[in-house]
Amino acid sequence: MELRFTPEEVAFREEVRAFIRDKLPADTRERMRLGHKPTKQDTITWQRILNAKGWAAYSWPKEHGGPGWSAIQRMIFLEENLMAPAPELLSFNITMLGPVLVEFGTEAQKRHFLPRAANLDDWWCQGFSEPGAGSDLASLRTAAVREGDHYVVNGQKIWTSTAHNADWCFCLVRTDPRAAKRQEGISFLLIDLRTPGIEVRPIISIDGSHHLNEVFFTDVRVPAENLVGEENRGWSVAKYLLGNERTGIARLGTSKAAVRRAKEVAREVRTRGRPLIEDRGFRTRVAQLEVDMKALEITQLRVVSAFAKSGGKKPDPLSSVLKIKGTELLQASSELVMDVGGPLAMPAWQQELAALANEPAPVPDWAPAMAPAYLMLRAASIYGGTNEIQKNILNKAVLGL
Amino acid sequence: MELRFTPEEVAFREEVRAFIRDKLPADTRERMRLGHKPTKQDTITWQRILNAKGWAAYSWPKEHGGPGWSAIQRMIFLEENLMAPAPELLSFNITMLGPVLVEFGTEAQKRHFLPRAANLDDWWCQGFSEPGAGSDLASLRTAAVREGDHYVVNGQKIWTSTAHNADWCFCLVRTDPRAAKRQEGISFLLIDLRTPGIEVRPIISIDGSHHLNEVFFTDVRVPAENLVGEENRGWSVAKYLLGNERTGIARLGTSKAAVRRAKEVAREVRTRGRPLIEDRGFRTRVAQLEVDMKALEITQLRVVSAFAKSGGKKPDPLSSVLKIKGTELLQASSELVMDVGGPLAMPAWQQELAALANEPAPVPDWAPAMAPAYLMLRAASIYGGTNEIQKNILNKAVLGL
Amino acid sequence: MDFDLTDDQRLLTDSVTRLLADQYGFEQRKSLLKTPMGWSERLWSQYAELGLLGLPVPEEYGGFGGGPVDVMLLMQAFGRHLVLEPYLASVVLGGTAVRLAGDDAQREEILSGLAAGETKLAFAHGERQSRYDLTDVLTTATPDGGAYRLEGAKSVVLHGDCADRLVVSARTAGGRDEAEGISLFLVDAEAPGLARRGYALRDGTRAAELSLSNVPATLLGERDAALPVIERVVEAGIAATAAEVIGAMEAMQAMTLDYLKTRQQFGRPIGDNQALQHRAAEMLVAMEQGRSMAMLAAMMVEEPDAGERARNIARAKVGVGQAGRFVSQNAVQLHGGIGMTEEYAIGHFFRRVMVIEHLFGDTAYHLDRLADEVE
Amino acid sequence: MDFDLTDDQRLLTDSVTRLLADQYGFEQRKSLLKTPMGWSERLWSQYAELGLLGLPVPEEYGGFGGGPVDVMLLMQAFGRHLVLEPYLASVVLGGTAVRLAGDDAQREEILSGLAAGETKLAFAHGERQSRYDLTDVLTTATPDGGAYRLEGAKSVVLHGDCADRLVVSARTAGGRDEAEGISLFLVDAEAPGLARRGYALRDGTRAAELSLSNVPATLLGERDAALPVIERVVEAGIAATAAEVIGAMEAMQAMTLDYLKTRQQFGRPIGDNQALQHRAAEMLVAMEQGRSMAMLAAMMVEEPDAGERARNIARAKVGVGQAGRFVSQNAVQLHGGIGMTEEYAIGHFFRRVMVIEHLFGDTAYHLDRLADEVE
Repeated sequence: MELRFTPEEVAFREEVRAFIRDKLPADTRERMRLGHKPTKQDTITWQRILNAKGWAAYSWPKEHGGPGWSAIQRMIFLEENLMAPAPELLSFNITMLGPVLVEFGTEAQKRHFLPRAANLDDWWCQGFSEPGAGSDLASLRTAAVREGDHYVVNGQKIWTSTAHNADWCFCLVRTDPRAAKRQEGISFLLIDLRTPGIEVRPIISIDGSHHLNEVFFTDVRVPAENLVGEENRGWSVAKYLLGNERTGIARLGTSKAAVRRAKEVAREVRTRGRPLIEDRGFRTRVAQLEVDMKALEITQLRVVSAFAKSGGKKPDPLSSVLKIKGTELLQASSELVMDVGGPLAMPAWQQELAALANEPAPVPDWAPAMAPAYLMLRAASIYGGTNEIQKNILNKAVLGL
Repeated sequence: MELRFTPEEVAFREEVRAFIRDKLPADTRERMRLGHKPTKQDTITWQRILNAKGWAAYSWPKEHGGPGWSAIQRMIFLEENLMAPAPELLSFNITMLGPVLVEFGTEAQKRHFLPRAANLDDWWCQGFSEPGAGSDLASLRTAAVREGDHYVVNGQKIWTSTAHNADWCFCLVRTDPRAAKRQEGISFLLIDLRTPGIEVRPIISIDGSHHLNEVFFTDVRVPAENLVGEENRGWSVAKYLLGNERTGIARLGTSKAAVRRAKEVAREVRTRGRPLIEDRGFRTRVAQLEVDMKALEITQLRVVSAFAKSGGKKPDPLSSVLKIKGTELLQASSELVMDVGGPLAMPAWQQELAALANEPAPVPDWAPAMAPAYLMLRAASIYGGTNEIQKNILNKAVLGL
Repeated sequence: MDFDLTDDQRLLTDSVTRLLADQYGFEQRKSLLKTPMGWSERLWSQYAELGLLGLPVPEEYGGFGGGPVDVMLLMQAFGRHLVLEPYLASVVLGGTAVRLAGDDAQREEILSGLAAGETKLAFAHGERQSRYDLTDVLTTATPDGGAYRLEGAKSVVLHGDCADRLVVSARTAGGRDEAEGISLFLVDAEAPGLARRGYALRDGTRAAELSLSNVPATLLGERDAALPVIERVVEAGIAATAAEVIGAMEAMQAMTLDYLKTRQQFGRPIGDNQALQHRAAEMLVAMEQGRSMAMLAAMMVEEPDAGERARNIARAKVGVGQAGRFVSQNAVQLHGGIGMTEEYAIGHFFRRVMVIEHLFGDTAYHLDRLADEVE
Repeated sequence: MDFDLTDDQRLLTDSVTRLLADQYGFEQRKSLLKTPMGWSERLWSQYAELGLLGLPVPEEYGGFGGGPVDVMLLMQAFGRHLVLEPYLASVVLGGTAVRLAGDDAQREEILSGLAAGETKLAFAHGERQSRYDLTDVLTTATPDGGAYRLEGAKSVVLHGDCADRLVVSARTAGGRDEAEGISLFLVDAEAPGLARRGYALRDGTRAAELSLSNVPATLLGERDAALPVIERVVEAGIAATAAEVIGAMEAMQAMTLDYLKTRQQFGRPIGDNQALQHRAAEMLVAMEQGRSMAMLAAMMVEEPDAGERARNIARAKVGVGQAGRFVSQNAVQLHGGIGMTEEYAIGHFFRRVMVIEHLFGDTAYHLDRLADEVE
């Protein structure tokens, strides 16, 4: 047992950090430093820079364009990217579609889609959730009926993140409504969002942003060659996708960046006649978060190492611990940021600022981004299996209850 | 709606406080001030003093010796007694047996037992729990078989608080093992603990104290006139007893006394080079407890008032809120006291001190009592229906879930 | 000690409840949000007709002469429907300032107009740099004949965009953070030199940034000694918003219970999950503790002992803030994805509770004040 | 970064696990508790034979030359069985002090005896008034020829009643709270003027009050400059007890799961209650987070950067303290009444975790130190 990073790992971290420092475009950097979300173009540009370096498809096998890193290296890379903070790699492309195609895709699918996914030439989104389904994924009802060399798709998806930015969508569809079990009769289809019959409607989130969508399919014709895996066996594909390496699940780098940001702004604002950074309650809250983040950092290393040791075959049920603690920390750190912002974080500045021309902004530059993450991250304990579901998983898979 | 105490209520509180200040024996006062439990004799003496004043049977109807107070007065009285802190009235006698006999007892039972219970001439204990029953009270198995003018009792009770101090025990026993429902066929019996065939065995608690017992009944002959209510209808008697006015359920006065004690000792001990009372973390923890205690104080007033308004007929399901928050505060405040005690709270001083003759105690006088309450009060969220059961009650009775 | 409503109070809540049930459905509210003003003049007039605008105004000025408990009941009803009209800003904050500090003529003129629905007030005290510190005032006032001229800026002034008259604090003496030397002024919304930039807060209610450049103003109350009045205005605001949070929690709890009972997953209502049931019970416990604290705040608004009043209102702010955070976060969580959307009511309640927590000092701020007082 | 055990480490844990499974059943332990000494000389010899007493002792003194990870593994196993022998006091605290501060002769003599099971040590630093402050030393040392005389008292000295040699801190210069001027001394258990009053802590382990009246003593390490050594001894103690808490949590979690699965209520195992299942999952999460922190402490014990070392060990103390409190409180809660009794193991684990939290600075103490460092 050696609990310190090897010199090679330390050097790797330094290399990643230096690369991000040197190559992240200045305007993106500034937006993200202030806590704003990256624009669509920020994400595309940055992923292409990383892809040119050979780092974008960080978790794929070398023969499909991956860098051939160890699990610890992957973790270090993701964490540095989040901590910078730099735009995240589009997870639909990199951690979801990519590994699925590597495992289940035809040669043609691999050849066509993988390089384009790595380079974000295609922006993918995920069509799993449906109205009324929620955590009960297998109850999905969107139907795909085979007609000659096409499937004809009818139905509705919901909570489809970034569908309005996306070119393609990988979907779960029901191809056999008479299957004995609900998990059978589901297929995994790649759908070009420019196909006629698709309508994307925005869902506005409580932070005022447009991130989620409803996607409606009306007689959408999808070429049969866009089926991944076998017909009616899409559930295995989806399970593989969801059970995949979840190195990044804790998103610890985002929490670290948030705490760092809170401390920066706490030097600028005052409470009770002195800088907030000198307030004992604030300092104690930060110290506690730093304790919890340190613990999670090590837990994450343990899970990642164990996963790598297992040959990457079996997802560690302890990754539910990462999800639970990771989202708790995302929420607690964004809550800290909001509280530091105080009254100036309460106006919905984004609308106001958008309306301004050359007038001076009515607000310090740090203020607009102090609350949105708090609002948006309430979803962190909901998506990807609610934290309640994660506890059920721990009960079943670890505790035997 | 008038949310302040009336002048009469304020004057009443003053009267109670003055009485306790003047009449509580000095040695009892000092023991309790230091956080020790009252001795058996402390409890008896104090209850008799209160009884002489007409206050011991504080919740009984006037014709049975009660003082005729309003619900608010009863609450004030209990709180002042706990806050003093003075020994609690023996709840088995006052809040359990008394009201049960008033409601269900025969004239002879009332005449004989009520005055003796008020004056603590008889020390009562409660024989409800059995091994394996726990919160599932109705699964009890101790059997009472009618033989002529006696019942013959066989079985075992557990968690019987103060049975080793007690003269009498009110018990639930199974008189009809063939009843259709488990709740039927149970009777409520008064048992003289000096009857042959009874054995009381101590259960030592994790604070090292002897408070709980197992009680074994082997062919114990109980006169049939000691049956309360009808045979096989004991469940209604028990439900009445458990659903009775629960003015004191939150035991807020004990939490208040603990926080006060913690602050006192925090002036004597140091942390990081200064008195603990000046430590911001300590002060904030106290401030938070004082917020929560204030909220509970008002919640308690609301529940007590609503109960009084209802004519005392229907126990307010919100009394589960009092139980949950009350025990959380009992635990949090005793935890604070323990933490203030620090390393000097860790030795099991009581054994050591008992072994000393005239030597000086190897410890400040505040130290021995800093940890036992923390240990003992872990039970507060277990007895009287665990806090988990209380949440079930809220779900059923209030939320309709 | 008496928790029953008087007949008048029952009448008040009944009529308000009826009005809001009728006029303040979620969809109706959403269309109000889309208007430039962000609230309804028509409803404001109805509030005036019902006597709500004069509720805490003394009877001699055409008010109802109601007390803090009446305001609590009203704000609680407003909280259940997320009422958007400037009641807090105008009646509670502005009205309290004028009532406490104004001379007879000022009270007569302004409070009568307020009760009649003819005058809307705003309370402009906070500044860009002041966060929650009531003594952090940089705006200055210079005597100018019998009146004054104000110079400076005010930040996040609740409903400052629509007010007809503004109560503005400014330094007539002393430096930043000094308790002495702050005065209150009345400023006309149309006064030269006053620029207002209105905007929406994250919960859809309105606020404004004010910039004041040589703005003519009239003294309101005693010169240099306005801090005690400002404190009482803030205390009244805390008590009123505490009640509003209770109403919001009631609404969230009801919606959540309904959702738990009707939303199906894995073939049964999600409310069959005991873990979610217990969460709902914990929300209930938090809500009831919060309710008690809102009552405490109402009870204390008129308490003559300033220390006792300040201490207990700070406690109420902490208790209600914590309850509101717990209940609103869990209401979203138990709703899942739909709770995260603009289209669904839960997120609106969530944001109202969030905004209220960050008005008049947040939980940490008041807990720190209370920590000062531990003895 | 490598979380696998080496072959030696696997051998170590296997042999210790076997020994304890065989010799340290709960009933066996209970009989030990009833003996006057409160632990087993016989087992102590077995530990010596297995090389456990020399585990962290350098090989040149007959030890195994093991590192903090080895100690972590051993203490974790000890924690699972609530081992009563004076390993922490003697090997970890006393041994570390002698190893870091002793000259060659002292190390040779004492560490060899320690490894062989012939010498037991104790670390007498805390005083009645010092609570957790390492610089709060009032005991004084006066030079007396080549040696010293000690005057004062030491409080809650772990296993101070059975030690053969005591490492005692005293002031050779400076006043209360000063970092400079503290020195360490070796005191023989039989030294004239030394009085020891032994007693049990609430978890059954032993400690003692020492009174020192003109007690002859030998300097251990540099005069006036012992604080850095004392800090490292305490850090080693924190790391060792952190591992012990992990073992205790593992045992509690296993017992609790077993209880949830077997205990019937209302006709089914109580573990069918989802609310209790989720609690168990939360205990697991806390335990795993605590385990990570115990690893961090082990990783940091030998870290050369003193600031980095102190900061991370303080974090570990906080993290393990909170995890231990949560897991042990809930283990009692889920056991119900039986968890509250002396007869049942859970309560013993509960108390061990409680005592450990209050050694070497409690959670609040270390969190406050960390708050100092926020930047």
